[in-house]
Amino acid sequence: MNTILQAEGLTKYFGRMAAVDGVTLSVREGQLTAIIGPNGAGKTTFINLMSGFLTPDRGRIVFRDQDVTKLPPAARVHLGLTRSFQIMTLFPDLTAEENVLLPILARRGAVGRAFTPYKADREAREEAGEVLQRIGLWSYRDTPARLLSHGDQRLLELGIAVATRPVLCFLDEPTSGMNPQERRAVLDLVQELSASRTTTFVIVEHDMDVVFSLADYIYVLHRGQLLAGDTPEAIRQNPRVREVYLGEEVSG
Amino acid sequence: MSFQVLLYQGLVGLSSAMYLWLLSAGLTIVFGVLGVLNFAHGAFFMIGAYLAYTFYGILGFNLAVSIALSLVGTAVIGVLVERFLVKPIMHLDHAFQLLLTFGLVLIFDDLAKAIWGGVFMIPPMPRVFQGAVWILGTPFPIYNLFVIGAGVAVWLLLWLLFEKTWWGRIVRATAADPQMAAALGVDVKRLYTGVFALGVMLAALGGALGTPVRVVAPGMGSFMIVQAFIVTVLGGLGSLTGAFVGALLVGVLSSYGTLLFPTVELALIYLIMAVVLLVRPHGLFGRARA
Amino acid sequence: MKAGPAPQAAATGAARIVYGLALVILLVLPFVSSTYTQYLVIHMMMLAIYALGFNLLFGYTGLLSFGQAAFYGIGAYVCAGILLRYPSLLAGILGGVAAAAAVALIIGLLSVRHTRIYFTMLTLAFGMLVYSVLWKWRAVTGGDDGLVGIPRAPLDFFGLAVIPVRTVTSFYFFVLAVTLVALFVLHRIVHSPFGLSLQGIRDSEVRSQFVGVHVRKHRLLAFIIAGAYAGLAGALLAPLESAVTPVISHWSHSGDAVLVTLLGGVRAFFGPAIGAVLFVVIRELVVRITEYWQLVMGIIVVVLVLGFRGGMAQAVMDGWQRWVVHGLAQRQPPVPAQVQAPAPVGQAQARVERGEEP
Amino acid sequence: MHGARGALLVVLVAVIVFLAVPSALAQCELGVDRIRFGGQGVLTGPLADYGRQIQMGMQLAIEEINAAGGILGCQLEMRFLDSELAPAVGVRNARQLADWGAHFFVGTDSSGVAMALGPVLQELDIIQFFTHAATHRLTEELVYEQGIKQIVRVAAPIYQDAVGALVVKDMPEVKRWATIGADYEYGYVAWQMFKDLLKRHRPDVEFVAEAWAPFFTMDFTPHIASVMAANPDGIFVTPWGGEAVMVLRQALQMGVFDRIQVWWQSMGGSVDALEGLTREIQADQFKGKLWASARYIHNWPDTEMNRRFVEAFQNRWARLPNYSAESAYSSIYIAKAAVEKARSLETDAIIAALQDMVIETPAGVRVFRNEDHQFEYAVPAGRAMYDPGYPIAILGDLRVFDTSEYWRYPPFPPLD
Repeated sequence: MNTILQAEGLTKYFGRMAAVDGVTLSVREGQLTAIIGPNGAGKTTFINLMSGFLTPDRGRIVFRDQDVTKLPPAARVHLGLTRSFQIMTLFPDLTAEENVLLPILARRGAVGRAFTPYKADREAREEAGEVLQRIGLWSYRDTPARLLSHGDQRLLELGIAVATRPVLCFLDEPTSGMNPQERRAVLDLVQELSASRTTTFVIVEHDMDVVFSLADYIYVLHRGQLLAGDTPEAIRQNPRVREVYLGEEVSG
Repeated sequence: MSFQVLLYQGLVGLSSAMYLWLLSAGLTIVFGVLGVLNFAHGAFFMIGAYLAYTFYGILGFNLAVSIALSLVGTAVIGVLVERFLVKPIMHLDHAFQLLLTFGLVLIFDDLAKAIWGGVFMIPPMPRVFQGAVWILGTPFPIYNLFVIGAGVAVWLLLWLLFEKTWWGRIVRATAADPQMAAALGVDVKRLYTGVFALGVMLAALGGALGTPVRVVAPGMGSFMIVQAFIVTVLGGLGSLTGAFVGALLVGVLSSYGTLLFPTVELALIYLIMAVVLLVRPHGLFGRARA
Repeated sequence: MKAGPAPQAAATGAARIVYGLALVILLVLPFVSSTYTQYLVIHMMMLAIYALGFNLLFGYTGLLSFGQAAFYGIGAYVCAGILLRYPSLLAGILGGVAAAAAVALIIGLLSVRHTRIYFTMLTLAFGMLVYSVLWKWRAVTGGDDGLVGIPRAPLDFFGLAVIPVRTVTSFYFFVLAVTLVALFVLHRIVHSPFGLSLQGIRDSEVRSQFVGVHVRKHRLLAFIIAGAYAGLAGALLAPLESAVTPVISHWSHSGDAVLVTLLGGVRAFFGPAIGAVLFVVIRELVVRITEYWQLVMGIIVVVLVLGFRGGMAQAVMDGWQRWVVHGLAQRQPPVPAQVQAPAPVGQAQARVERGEEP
Repeated sequence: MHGARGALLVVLVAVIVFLAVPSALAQCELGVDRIRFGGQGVLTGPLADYGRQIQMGMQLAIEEINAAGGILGCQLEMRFLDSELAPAVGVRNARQLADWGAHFFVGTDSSGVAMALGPVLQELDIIQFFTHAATHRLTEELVYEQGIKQIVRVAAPIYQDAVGALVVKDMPEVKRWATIGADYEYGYVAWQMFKDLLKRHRPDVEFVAEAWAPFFTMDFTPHIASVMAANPDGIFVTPWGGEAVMVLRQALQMGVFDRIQVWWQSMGGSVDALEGLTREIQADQFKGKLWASARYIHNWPDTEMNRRFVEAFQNRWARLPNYSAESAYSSIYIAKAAVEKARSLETDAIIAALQDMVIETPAGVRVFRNEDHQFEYAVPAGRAMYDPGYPIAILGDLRVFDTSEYWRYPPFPPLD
């Protein structure tokens, strides 16, 4: 399997404190990768660097043999690199369908069109329909996102990310604040999408069970540094990881 | 152009800046704490002036007493407005706040006309303040000195109030996080009312101080309010220091404008504001607010 | 506060009936009414163009501009300038619109980097800058006396056809035609992918970036379109009044756009147009009754904000839903059961999180 | 949206209601039920009293004439609207008043409104008697050049503001002049005309400083300071109404009157200004250096008619009339004279009747200037002083000049 994303010596300071400190790692195509670590390990900062929300103070990001370190978010999206958010950022007043339609139109370079009704764009709407079917929100397509339940909003969040047809998609704690069955639904969806081999997912989580049930490969961050990177089994055995997490449990 | 002239012109600008400062102070405090942009703030400036005129010019009280009474009167009106009109729209988008308070401006202006008539009024200058002192070989009005003093004093008092008093700390805490403050047992509703009253009293003070040298007329506040907006924004919304510096900047610079390039003076303050905002989007002393 | 996209049932029979009725009335009006009434309706139409353009920025993109009057003024002055030299209505109008759009491009480039109140104040400042220029550049603008004696030049299609619009009535039909075209175009824009992206930006700037929308570029485009519409309204004013003065670019006139739009309602596409009609009618009636028209206007505004925040369109919509729609077949999709029974935590959280949006 | 449509429906109904506009039925000697005078002036904001004065003047005249049997047996009727000092509003008002059936218009405050009205008057073909707006362009451009015959100005135009030059030319020690000007056409042009006229008589004077104050300036101290920096002997000041009072009182505070010879307040002779300054004038705080001109002075001329007018006005309104009131009052009587001569309300007939008209009015004898429809009459300038005979300060030590000495005449040479 070939590498599609390469982070080299990535460093980001907040004030004097390095939130991400010389992290070097790579993501292989089709491999459902997870990045874990206790709270404050720098996971969210890392994802922000990857998606272009922040720019690193040192290091570079190579996506499919192209240096994207300095590219703004929208540009990365067009290259196939996107993310979902932990704190929900849907389009609350748009319907579920419009929520997924927008990324599709954007990808097809149609958002520049200002004179043809978007409702008339058959292909785009069919594609949107497929996405909605897939995330199981088809029956709510005309419901404004703000009226959906939390679980469904999470699914829609995922749907929007997927609708951009990303080559690589970062999921920032996709199951936070969910009840068990909602969580199940999301994780199944991720697994299914990942299995379809069109998109490579990187899940960022601090919840271990989620990760081990799902990931093919796991990176562990601690205090902004890369602690380990290995298969789930190996990670389970890794003494330093255990120490970190046990310490975590003791202290917390 | 001699150094004295420039200095004198600056001093003159300083005194006219003070009215602007008093108006802006209330505006920025109310925005900083309640998050409300009060278009009607200028109307309170007018109300303060009219009340002061009524007590001082018509009923013949002395100036200090009249100003005090006008502050109280304005505060009462302010409390009513806050309770029944501002409270319901606090959580709304700024557009609605601007709109409602704009409606208030129309109402107050016409009411003033109905009560006091359309004719402008101007009471006599109290004995003590008549005449001038010689500064830089030029007479400078005593009253303007007094106004400068008053403005600076108000700034100091406000600073003490917010930095050094218990109430001030509560206000700042509430401004930062109302939910938390409420959870800690602060009566946020009452606090808001209090802050709003304080704000309009500052506006009223500005209006009242003007009565001996400026005319009192319907709609006088509407012409000040936009300037006050500009001052508060380029100073940084919600920042007292910002409002103070902003007012001085606008006052003094437009004073120099009249002296040095009279023809473009009109456009000056808008230029200043545009430039400042382009360089510092949140104003000179402003922080980005969530 | 935010404009929802028009629901599925966009062009129902009811719609056609009302639109048709409106058109018929507008068409027969000149034959049954005094020139003054026609004059007022012309103003309604110009105000509608002005406010609808503003609402593309406000209701659809979520940017509150307090400087639209600047573009209105530029449209008016440039049109006036052209007509005073070269008597062709078309040239004047197009020139005015182009100039307004051009200035909107410049001011927009500087303004759209900011959002919310800072954007509002920046547009206010630039707007008043334009006002000061119109006031002070006497050689060109005639100062506060303005430009006077602007001819209501004939509509000259580059010599192909020449239609005189000298009388109020004929000018009325010209403005009507322009208004219909303008509304049609804007309606298309709002319902296009571009229009959708604007609503996306309004709902969540961050998210829009991460679905690949160039937020600033689209904001700028919206700003230019709104400016062009303001310019169009202004350009129509010049030949109507045959005089233009700086006050039309004063901030208070920018305020009118806000007032009119909120009066009619930001949620509905036609809200601002309705607001324009109401605004003119109300003011007209009030001024006839009392010298204290400001007082009455003020009270109306306050009541409106406290009571009918959705604007009149919304207020009537509720009544419409209650009395008419429920009489007819159900047009709205049934509200999903799940909406009534949401995961409480989620709902609350979602609300808090959205709280961070402007 | 349904709402849009529903609302639209409601609105359409409103519009339909709107269409029903009743029109008057003919009667009386002139074939109308009443002769309608549509007036407008500013009734809101700090200058609201100016519109009010026009309104009071019109109403007084109309009441008098109706009591005396009207014009050719026709009663007079008036409607008055607020111009808000906004051209757009002024134009709308004119159209509304025309719709109401006005035969004549009276009033208007700012020059901007007046200029905007010109073309509309032509379109509506209704004569307006202008009672305040002073810009020379109204008569020189719109009437003389563009031939908008519906414009008739009863009030003295901006030429009157230059009359001061004829007074100060005889003050040899006053050489350095500065202006604190109203920052709009009125201020610029008045200063220009004053300079031109003064230069003609006094090549030795220099003009050393200018400061411009926009409408609704509250604080003039920066302007005063910046002109005083040039040590002028005389200051020519054009802000009017409440602003005139403010600038003068603030100048007092700055001790200006110890450092200059003359302060010329262009519109200082107006009642509102004198009312606002009576206290200071009585205490002679201006040291007799405050001079002013006006478009009418209630204590001049000392004629039977003027005394009757001022008295009647005070009885009716408990105020003294300012120039707006006088010219509005006179406008009605001029209209009366013209209609009675023309025995018609047709524009052309009225204009014909106005040709060479000489008519006595409270402000003195007015002569109609055929070329530009400007009524010509001389108004004196004078020194602000106190006379126990009057409730407020007056202009005394009056200097009257023949209009030919300072008015502009056709063909009007361009102002440089």
